[in-house]
Amino acid sequence: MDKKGYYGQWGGAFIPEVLYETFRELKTAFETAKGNPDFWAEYLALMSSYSCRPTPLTYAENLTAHFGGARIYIKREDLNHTGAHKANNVMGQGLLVKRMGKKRVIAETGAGQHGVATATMAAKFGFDCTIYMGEEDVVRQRPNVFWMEKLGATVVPVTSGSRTLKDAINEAFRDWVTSMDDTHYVMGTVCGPHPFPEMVAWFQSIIGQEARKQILSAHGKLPARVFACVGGGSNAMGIFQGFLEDAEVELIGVEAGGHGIETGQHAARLAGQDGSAGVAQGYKTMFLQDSDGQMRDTHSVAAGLDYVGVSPILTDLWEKKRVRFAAATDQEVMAALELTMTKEGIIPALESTHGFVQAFKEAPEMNRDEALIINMSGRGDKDIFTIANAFDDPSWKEFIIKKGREYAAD
Amino acid sequence: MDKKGYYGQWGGAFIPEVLYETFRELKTAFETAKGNPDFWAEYLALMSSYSCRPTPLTYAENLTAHFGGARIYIKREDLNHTGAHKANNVMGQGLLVKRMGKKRVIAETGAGQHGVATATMAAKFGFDCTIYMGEEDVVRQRPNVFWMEKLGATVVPVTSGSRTLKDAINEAFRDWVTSMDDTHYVMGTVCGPHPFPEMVAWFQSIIGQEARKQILSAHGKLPARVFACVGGGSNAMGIFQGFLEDAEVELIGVEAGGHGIETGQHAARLAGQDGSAGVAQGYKTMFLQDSDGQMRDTHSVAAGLDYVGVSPILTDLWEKKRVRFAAATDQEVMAALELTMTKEGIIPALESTHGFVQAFKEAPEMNRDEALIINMSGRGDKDIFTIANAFDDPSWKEFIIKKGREYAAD
Amino acid sequence: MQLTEYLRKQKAQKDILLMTHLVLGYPSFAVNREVIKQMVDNGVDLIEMQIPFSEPMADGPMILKANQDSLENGTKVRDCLDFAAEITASHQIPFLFMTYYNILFKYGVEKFFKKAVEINIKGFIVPDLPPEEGEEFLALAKKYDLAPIMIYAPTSTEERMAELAKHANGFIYCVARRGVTGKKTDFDQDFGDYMARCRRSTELPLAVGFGISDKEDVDLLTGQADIAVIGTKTIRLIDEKGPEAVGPFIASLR
Amino acid sequence: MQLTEYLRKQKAQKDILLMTHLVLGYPSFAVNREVIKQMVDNGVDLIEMQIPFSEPMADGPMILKANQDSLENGTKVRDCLDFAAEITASHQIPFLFMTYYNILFKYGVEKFFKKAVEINIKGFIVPDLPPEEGEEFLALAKKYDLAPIMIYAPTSTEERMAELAKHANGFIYCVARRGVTGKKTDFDQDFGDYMARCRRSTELPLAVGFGISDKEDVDLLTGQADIAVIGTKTIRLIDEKGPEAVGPFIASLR
Ligand SMILES: Cc1ncc(COP(=O)(O)O)c(C=O)c1O
Ligand SMILES: Cc1ncc(COP(=O)(O)O)c(C=O)c1O
Repeated sequence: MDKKGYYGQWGGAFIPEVLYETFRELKTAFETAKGNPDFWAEYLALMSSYSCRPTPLTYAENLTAHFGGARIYIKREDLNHTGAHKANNVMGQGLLVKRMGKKRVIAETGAGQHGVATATMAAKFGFDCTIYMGEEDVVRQRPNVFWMEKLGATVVPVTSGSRTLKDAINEAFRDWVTSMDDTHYVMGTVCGPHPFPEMVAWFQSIIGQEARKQILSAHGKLPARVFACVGGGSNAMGIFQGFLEDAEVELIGVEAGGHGIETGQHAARLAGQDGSAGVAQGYKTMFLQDSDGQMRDTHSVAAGLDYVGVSPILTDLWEKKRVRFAAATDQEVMAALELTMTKEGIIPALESTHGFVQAFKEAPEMNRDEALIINMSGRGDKDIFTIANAFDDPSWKEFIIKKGREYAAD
Repeated sequence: MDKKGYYGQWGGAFIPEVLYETFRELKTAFETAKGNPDFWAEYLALMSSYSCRPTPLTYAENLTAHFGGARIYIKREDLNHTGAHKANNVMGQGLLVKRMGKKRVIAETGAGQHGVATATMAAKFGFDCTIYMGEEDVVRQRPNVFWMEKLGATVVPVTSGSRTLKDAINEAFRDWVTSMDDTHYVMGTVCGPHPFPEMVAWFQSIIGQEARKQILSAHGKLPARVFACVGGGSNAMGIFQGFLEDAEVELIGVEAGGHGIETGQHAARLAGQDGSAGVAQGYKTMFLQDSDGQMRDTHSVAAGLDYVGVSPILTDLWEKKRVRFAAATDQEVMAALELTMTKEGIIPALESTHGFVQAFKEAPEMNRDEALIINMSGRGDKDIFTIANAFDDPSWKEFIIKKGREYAAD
Repeated sequence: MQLTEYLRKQKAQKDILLMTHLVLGYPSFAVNREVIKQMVDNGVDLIEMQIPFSEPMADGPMILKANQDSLENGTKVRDCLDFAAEITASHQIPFLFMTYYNILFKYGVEKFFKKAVEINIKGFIVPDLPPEEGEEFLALAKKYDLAPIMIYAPTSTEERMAELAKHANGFIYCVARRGVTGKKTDFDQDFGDYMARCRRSTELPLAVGFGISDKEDVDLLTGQADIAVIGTKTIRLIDEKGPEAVGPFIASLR
Repeated sequence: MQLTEYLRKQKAQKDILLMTHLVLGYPSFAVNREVIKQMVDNGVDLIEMQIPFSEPMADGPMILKANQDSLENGTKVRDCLDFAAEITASHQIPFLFMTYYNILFKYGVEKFFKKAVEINIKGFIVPDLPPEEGEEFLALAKKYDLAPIMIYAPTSTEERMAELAKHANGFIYCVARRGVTGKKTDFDQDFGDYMARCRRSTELPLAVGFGISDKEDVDLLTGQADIAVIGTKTIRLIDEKGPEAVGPFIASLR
């Protein structure tokens, strides 16, 4: 029996029988593509002409001076087309869908970044597109919903469960078990049943491949530490893969601390003690669940980190102590965001900012001749409503109130 | 006497005496920098590590097929840090300011892109920053105002005149004649008194240098036509400079047709018959003015094109028939925007979309073996309020109404 | 094995058997109790009791909502087990547990089997546990002589059916169509071919579920399948007409 | 040249001369007329009349607003010229035009000079026209014997002043400080040095403008400058107290 897709004791493919054939085809298509150098070449060509790869590695001179420790470098996934690393995975899967000859794609989305990326890919490749998005996220990330629709996608707000990412994933699967003949499910992160974690990690590995080359030429040696936020884990796996073999490079995943681990309102599955082993959404990993195995509600200011599960690959690396995990609270995130904006003129997405928080905590205690890399998975523009909210910006509120009245008037 | 800074009969430096010394210093600093290869090297290094240069040249396969004529290529300035070509100019001037040892920068802004870019540059270089923005534009481009403030800049809404770009420029000059000792005025486009047009054109020439190389390797020969929207003219001059010497490449500048040239509510200074020679804002060019020389109100759905003057360099190239001018109406712009989003998964700024409109008109009549380039000066995210408005998007309105009520409630 | 034998015996006396489904704790255990009584009194041959799970990936809107509401009512796995013990003690027909793997996994798979035996449960239907992931589960099923119900889908190839059949026991649950529970199915030519494939692949009785809602459906299945599975329909019935509507409905099916 | 001589004659009789400023058509030509009469009756030595422009780059909020309001009232260049003709005919002191270059440019620079001569205007102050850009303007000024008023700023070097002086005629307008019109100026040590530099650079009378608002300012200038220029102050005065306040104010300055 095919027991592929395990990372230590984590992963697998816990799928309904009706999808068995679909996954078999998908695995074959993926393995063929992965084995074929032309495919990766085609992928690179696409990403360098349609998106802006290689994305730069920016030396954050002012932040470095501010903390007076390690040299801080930022990997700029925000400069991807659609503004986040999600494009890497989506465009790769798009090429795969073309090869499989399917005509429709579906996807779940949390922050909306994966949804926008998928809608974009669908427009570019001429696929029909349906995006499932938790109702709560539809509200939190309205601008992304608007763009998805303008890009020609149908956005379905998911009202079941906690109305966030996990529920969107369930809904996407419900669509897929009906439509698998002509439809591909574009999983947005390194989670879900095999081969998704391996596939998404492979496409995202482009981040780490670039970052490794870039830091060596910019800093002359490997970084001492690499930080990335962890929702499902795709941007983290993306950059970590560039350094996995280098024992001297410490890898740090930063989860959503929400209102604080102690409050229980967070999404820290590996940092802290709240996560436990489980099987859901088609794979085995550490979940935030109760003693019966019912998934718990999670909280984060960053919709994209607000998820009960985490990549089985990361769980394995965590168990093997190769990746260290930490959590950043909403409050710490807003502070780090403000500092990064005013010091460097860079606006990281709220998700990405979690990585900045931990890097800022550790930079001062590191040596000046050491370097650290923060993976800036996306840009913060999409978060304007959330950020303006969090900063309680009066002129913004006034503006929205005025606009609202205008609209209400007609 | 120093008569530099003329392009044919256009340009010059019509400046108050109090700024004479400031301009002398600026000219010297600029000429020194321009003469020094290290400066350009430093500029390139900055733009490739802090922004994402070279920006890609994207082949628009679906649009090409849709129009069935010339091969359509898009130069992706939207992938610059801060989302528009404005970054090229601003970062270059930032390096110059550092060399001049000034500690504060001021700028005018229309769409807000130049303001955001300048605020970003100021944060990165550690300068104080004040942005002057027409009150009308403050409303049209609120998200950009929010980001400028978050980046640490002071945004001053200008309530004089038509409360748009030209008035912001006047205000910036009023600041400068007081503060010139420690302050540099970061002119945002290829207008204003010498040496600004030459300086901004020089920094923006990076677009054309890249585009020329890219089209030759992608298409094997030069493009038949190059399209760019024209507000002040900086993105157009940027890309045109890559092809000025190539007589066979037709260069087309697209101005804001607003509600239609015939309505008089537009910003077409060179297309159509409404522009006339004049001297204002420190330079001589074709302005939209009445017979007394009073500047007229202009209109465009795109704040960044809503300006009475135009680059003296472009006016000269227009007079010499090297650059052809056309205008795109607001309505045509919305249609081209929708088409581009759904066909290519690309969201151009409303300003940039003007270039797409004209390219779409001409592509079908061109040969399939010809190529055209559209300079996509920026991305449309910033325009979400304007675009949602223009598309009269109900769910967006509903969302804003709801948010507004929330805010009004607290 | 006991479940299979029981089904064969029943089938000897009836053209087709009926398996019904319900979600434990929805709308309440009291109603479950009443509904089960009506089902049994009206000749249902076996019942699958679904232990609610927060992520019922393979279930449609109706059962999804039932799972959620039950959990919001505070239903715990322990409650389901206690209730099952009471039910199996007071009714003669076999009862199965239907749930998602995480429920067993968190409880402890072997512990769960022991408990199941203790409370006289005859088998498990676990839609998100293909045999590839079920080694431990399947081994324990043998060890404790409980039926691990395998699932066929219209997308299952003959090879796949053969593979599944190897691990199957009790009966095979044939999903009538693509998609999730709760939508109508039309039993067309393709369906006939599908059932023929199923039949060829195994000696075990065949249960057919998904979208079976009235006598007409059941009649159509008669001859092709051994067991007709009524799922969503009874839940909808209870929501709309209350538990007392279940008895007459079941009676009307055969 | 006539304007210079006139100023020298006046200066022979007074410690310091007064030049006032107003924006044509603001708040109305009627008020302009009244104000000018009061200014002349109270001993103003010359008056600069600003033809409004939509982009008065070098003017502060007060005069900027006056320019805009005048234009919104519908003031046209033609109206300004007609009004000027009337005024110069009815008053004996010299009048100058202050405006931005585009007004002359659009009208036709030579045509504008001809007209100015015809209506007995004595000179022009054009703040956005440095001599580098003013070749035609300066040539015509000679040709028509009108004073092209050159402007000195505190930032002007000695070389620059020398250069400007070459083209100057009538008098030199010394901007008292950095910035735009309408803010207070303090006449400190630096100012003294600045005036000394101005004086060394030219034989022409020196007018000092920007921020002069009361007798105290005027007294401070006496001895250092030949002409004190009152700009924004009178506009504010009219806005607040009406035209009749202008006479007494002017009278109070010397
Ligand atoms: C900008 C950004 N960063 C990070 C994430 C988290 O996903 P992952 O952990 O898979 O990178 C998201 C998810 O939407 C995102 O939008
Ligand atoms: C995206 C974009 N394109 C174009 C323009 C017009 O300026 P220019 O003509 O100088 O490129 C602007 C001005 O704000 C802009 O933001």
